[in-house]
Amino acid sequence: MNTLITVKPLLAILAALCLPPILASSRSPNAREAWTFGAALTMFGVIASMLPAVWGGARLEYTLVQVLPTVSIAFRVDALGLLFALVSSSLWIVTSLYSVGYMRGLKEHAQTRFFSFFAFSLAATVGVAFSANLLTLYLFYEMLSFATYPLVTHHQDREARASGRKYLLYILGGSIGLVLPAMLIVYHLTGTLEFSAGGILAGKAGAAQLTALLVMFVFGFAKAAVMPFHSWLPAAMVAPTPVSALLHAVAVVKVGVFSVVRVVTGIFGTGLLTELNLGTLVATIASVTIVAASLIALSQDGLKRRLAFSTIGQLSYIVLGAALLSPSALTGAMLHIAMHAFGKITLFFCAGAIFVATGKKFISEMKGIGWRMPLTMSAFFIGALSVIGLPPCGGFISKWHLVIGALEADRIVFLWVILVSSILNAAYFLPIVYQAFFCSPEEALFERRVQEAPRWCVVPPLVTAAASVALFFYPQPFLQLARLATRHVLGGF
Amino acid sequence: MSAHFPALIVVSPLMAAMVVAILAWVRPGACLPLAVVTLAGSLWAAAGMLWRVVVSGPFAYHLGNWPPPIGIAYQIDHLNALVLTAMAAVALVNLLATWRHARRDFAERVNYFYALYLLFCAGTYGIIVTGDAFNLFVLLEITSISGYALVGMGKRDAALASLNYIFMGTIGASFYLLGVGYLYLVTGTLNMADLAMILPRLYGNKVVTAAFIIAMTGLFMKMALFPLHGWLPNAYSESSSPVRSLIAPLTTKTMVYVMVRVALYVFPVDFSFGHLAFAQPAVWLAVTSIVAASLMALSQTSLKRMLAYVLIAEVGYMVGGFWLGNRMGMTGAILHIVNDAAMTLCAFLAVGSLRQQLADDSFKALRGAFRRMPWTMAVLVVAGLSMIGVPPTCGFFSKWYLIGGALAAGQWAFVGALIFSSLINAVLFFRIFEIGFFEPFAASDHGHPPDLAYAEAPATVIAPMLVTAAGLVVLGLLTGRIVTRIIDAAIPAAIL
Amino acid sequence: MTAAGYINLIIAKYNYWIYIVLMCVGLWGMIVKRNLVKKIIGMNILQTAIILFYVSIATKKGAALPILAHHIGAHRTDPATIINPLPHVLMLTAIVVSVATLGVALALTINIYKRYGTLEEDEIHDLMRNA
Amino acid sequence: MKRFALLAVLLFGALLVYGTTDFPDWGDPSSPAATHVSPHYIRHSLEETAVPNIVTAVLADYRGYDTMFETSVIFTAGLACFFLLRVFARKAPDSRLYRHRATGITLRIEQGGRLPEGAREFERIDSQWVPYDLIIRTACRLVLPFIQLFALYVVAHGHHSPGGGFQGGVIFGAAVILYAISHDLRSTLQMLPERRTVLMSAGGVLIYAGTGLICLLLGAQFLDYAALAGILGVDPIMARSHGIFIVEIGVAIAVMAVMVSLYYNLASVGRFDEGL
Amino acid sequence: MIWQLEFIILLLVVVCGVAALTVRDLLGAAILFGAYSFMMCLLWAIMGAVDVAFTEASVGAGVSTVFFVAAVFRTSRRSRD
Repeated sequence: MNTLITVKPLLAILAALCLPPILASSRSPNAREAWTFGAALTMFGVIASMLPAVWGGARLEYTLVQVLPTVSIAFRVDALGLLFALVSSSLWIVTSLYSVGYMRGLKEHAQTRFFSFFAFSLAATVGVAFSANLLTLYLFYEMLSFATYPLVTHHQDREARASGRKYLLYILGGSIGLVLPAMLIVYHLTGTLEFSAGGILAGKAGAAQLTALLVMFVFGFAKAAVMPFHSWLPAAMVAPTPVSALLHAVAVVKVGVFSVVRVVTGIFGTGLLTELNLGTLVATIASVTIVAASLIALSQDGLKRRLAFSTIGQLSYIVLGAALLSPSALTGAMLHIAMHAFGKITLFFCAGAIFVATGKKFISEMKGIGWRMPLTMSAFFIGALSVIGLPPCGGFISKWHLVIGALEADRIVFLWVILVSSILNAAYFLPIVYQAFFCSPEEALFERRVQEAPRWCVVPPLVTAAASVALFFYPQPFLQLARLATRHVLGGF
Repeated sequence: MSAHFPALIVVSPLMAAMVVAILAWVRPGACLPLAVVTLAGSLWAAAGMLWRVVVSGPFAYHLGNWPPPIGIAYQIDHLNALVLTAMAAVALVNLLATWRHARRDFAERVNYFYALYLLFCAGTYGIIVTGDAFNLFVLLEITSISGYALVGMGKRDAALASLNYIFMGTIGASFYLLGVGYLYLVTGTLNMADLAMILPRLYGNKVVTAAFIIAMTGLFMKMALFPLHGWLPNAYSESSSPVRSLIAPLTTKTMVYVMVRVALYVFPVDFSFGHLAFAQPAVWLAVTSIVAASLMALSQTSLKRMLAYVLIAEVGYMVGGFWLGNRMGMTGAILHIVNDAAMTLCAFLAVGSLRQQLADDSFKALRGAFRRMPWTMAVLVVAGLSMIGVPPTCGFFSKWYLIGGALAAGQWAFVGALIFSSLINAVLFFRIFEIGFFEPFAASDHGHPPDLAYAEAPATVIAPMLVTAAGLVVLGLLTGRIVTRIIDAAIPAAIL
Repeated sequence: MTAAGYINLIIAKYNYWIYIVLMCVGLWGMIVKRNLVKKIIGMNILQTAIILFYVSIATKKGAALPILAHHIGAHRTDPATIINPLPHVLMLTAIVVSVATLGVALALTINIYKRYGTLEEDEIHDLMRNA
Repeated sequence: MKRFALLAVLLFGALLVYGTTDFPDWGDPSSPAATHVSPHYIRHSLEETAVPNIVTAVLADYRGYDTMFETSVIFTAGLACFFLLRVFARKAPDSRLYRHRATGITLRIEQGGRLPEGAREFERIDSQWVPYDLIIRTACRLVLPFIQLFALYVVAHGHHSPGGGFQGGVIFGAAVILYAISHDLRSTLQMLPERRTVLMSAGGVLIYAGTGLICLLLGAQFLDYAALAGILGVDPIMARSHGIFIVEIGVAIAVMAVMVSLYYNLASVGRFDEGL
Repeated sequence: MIWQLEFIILLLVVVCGVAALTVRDLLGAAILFGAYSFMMCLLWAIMGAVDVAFTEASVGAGVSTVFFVAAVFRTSRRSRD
């Protein structure tokens, strides 16, 4: 495979770091939001322009600065990273639209701060996606933690403070307390932190030590919300909905699982994990999370909280897929990053739209809402289908690969886990849709027949819902990338 | 001229101090510009020497043209050129950032403040460049006495804090002097390089052992390592802000540097680390220091006292890292001398600015600080992140080396202490950020927070602070170069 | 070592023993005494003890003062007959340092007295606690 | 606390005793301290610096750099005391006391009033005034010139006998202090005003450092007095001797001024009105 | 040198030092400290350190004592230990 040296990965990150113009134009909201769009479009453009090269099997590299004698801050665009970056950047465009509608609709305060840190978070996300080594990944991972803190606590009230505290406690506790020492131990053992296809740890440490390291990484990347390190995610739902949508369905949580996948494939290597049978351990942890999170989600009445627990479960699908270590499972895991993102962001958008239009947060208050907000609830339905994994939605494709992967790996138990959890997914999503359309509204609030949220809040969920459906019929861009990545990870090159 | 930099860098601030003292009576307005120009010149000279060392290796300067063991010689090598540049930069930036505060705090005596400031800097620079064990003591006293005076002129209980500082400082310096005397007794020389040549013949001599222990105890006292830290919190919190942000970055770090110099370049390396069972207890002392100081920091209710305890923990980082005895840990310790000076400066400048604008620095006064003083708080955030150890700030990279060294040495307790302290720092700083960010709360949930008067410091104060904050990131990104070009050459090859 | 050996050890180095005693006295005064002026006196005793140590290093039995007569040719001077001048030089500096420290310490003491009206450390702490 | 202190002190003492057991015997001419560096001074100082007092030679030349900082330490102390104690906001005293020289009757003038300067028959006195003591005043007056002369001698003769700039300076300072104690601070301040003490103390150190700087500007190393040979018109060795003398004068001025300034500040608590 | 004399001086040094720390009158302590310095100066003169002795005589026994007296005069003579 050929390697190209190009500054594009850095450009993509810098495109999002358009803080000075955003700050400078804080007095003029239109200019400020124009800058945000410009940044989002530029970033997407730069990332998309790398697609042909990666499809052609090339890797794009760029070394920014040699921060330690043997480790540098360096970027490498491979299929997996590009897949993730593509998902994040494309959804940022949609979310920017949505944010404008949402923030203006609710007349939120400190909107400049909001847009600045939003851009900052996206820069960090893409940075994680393009990291060439563990140090760079850690750098952007931490940057993301701090950049999202003001977003999570945007309301600046007591509840936000409590949530922010919980958020930092888990995220920082995990990264400083577990990932940092684990990373240093890896460096101590191997003298390098580069991600490489076969892993770098093979033959450097004993089984017990490797197990400990793996556990430290899996739990330490607390953004992946593997139980019991999950409870920050429901708490973080106090954030404004665009934040929940993009960050807690796409960027932040996916950065967590992406980091786990990267470490599993690039640091440990699939061969080593298979040899030590460590995959099963991680897969078991993930399975427990999947089932438990789905069960908890059933009992949640707050719509965003239910979505949050759903996210926790869905994230562990990705971890599970990576831990199964079979080709289809890996492909499915990577694909699920994209498919789940489109589905879940639709759901969050809808939740936000409902809140903007009616001020309702709880599922029990949403009976018959489908008649008042038909477009929104239709999008919600499609999103739910995708997350459950039913055709004709993108979610089906990734789940299909996961199922095949479980069979390939000859782990029937995990097949059952996936199936049971899909049924649970259906059990906590479909009643919402059913209630929305088939129960009669109880309150006078629903007198008027149709009253959607502002335009900017309705269009984005429709777009992403459409994208979810489109991805079922045309999953090529992501599927191709996921397959490339899998082949690379399994040493196909 | 550049050949004379080693002498000039010490003599010029010294002479400038005298001139300032005279100008204070004759032409008071000229004092500040003279001080700034002198410190800028010192920085320039320090950077020039660093460059020369990197390009063409260490060089010496013989004062009075007497060859070393007879006269006093200054030896510029990688280690002290690096530390010197850092300290010169800190001194200059601090004066630029705080002269307004100084004018307010010291009123009529501000010109004498500049003179003492210059004397303090001259002493510090001298300590760093000198190659003579006794000369170091004299310079140490210049630094200390000017430091006592500066601390003593603070608010409220400053005089008592300063007097305690005098007692501890004098005991520390006297111990160092006694250690030097012991070494002189058995070697007959005071020159560091000469001592390093003679001492290997004297292993097993009880006098050398006693000298080592006494001198190290004295230095520990001066750098405020945990059980001997009593003077520091009061001295730092009672002094006025320009003094605090000068003394906090310079004093303890310089003393750590002296420890490094003495243990590596005066005593033979295999004596310090092999012959004497000192390294292991020193690491444990550092572990205790880190843990205890972090816990004490948690119980403070004012920002500057909290930072003072954080500083004591940071001293533990450096001492522990150094006595790990391997190349990585030592690199971390030396790197942290520079980084911690920058971090401390950054944090204390922000605190000084907060204190000036809000007239109080208890946690309560910080309510709404993010809205009232956004720039200052941004600087404080950067400093806090660096102290927590978040990349790409420099604090992360020194911690990286320290933990790496501890792993290589198998010192799990030290690894644990460092991680623990990072987490505590995160708690400490986010507690402040929370107060500044959330409080005062909005009247109702999801309501807009109340409007607060904008109270940011003037641009002349903000600009140097922002430079410092940017410096933290730049230092972090330059770590690789600093380590390979400078620190690698500063650590003796005997250390693996 | 025999008893005579110990006695020899004590006699041969009696100056050194005295300096140790003085050093301990000074240190003890600094730590235990609660009066600030007493602490300062302790500090000075500590410093003079170190000076005594250095001066003791310099002595040579039966040697002359370190002042040469002009007519003595330099190379005729046997170092063993002249007292070692170097520690004396160092101690001149140390004396100056100690008087400098003393000055600053006394200035601070006066300031403390101005503020608290007492020189007893524990009384000051009481005042600080009540304030 | 006491027990802890005793323990710490005893531990420290034990460490010292432990080290002392390996000391060379007291007064041993063959100990390392007596054989390594110092013989060079004893053998060569006269021929290299033309100063018979080895201590002076080492102090001001071989280790002249140390001595420059020693002087700076003293200067720092003076400045520090001034910085800490000096009261700048000077408010007029509530009342002034005047004593009629001839009769000894004391006048108390309140509310800031004062006698005209020309009223020679009255002298202003301190609030804690001790009755006029003829013996002390006269004795001091008699002794003072000799003390000052002796101080100058000590400075000037430092090359050949014990003493030098520092001792001479202290003695001169002590003479001024004696005058201040035997008379009063006010008349001493008229003789040697505060401003002059500061200028002299800074100027003394500047003389020292400036000499070094001149050597540097003449192309030699800092404080290499041999470079002064051209200016002074003597051979390099005598130039060292003269260089030492110049810096000794600087030291004497600085030390004298600082000692007096320290006394002024301590005795009047920075108010510069009434002494002891 | 007469060793008895030296011994007495050594003894006096220690006695004066301890006494300066223990007397309850600070003015007395200051004077005793002056005596201590003077004994010390004698001791050094005996040991041949004439320059050091000279300095100590003028500084330690002279000016330092004056400073002490001045400070005590300006504060308080009382000491509880």
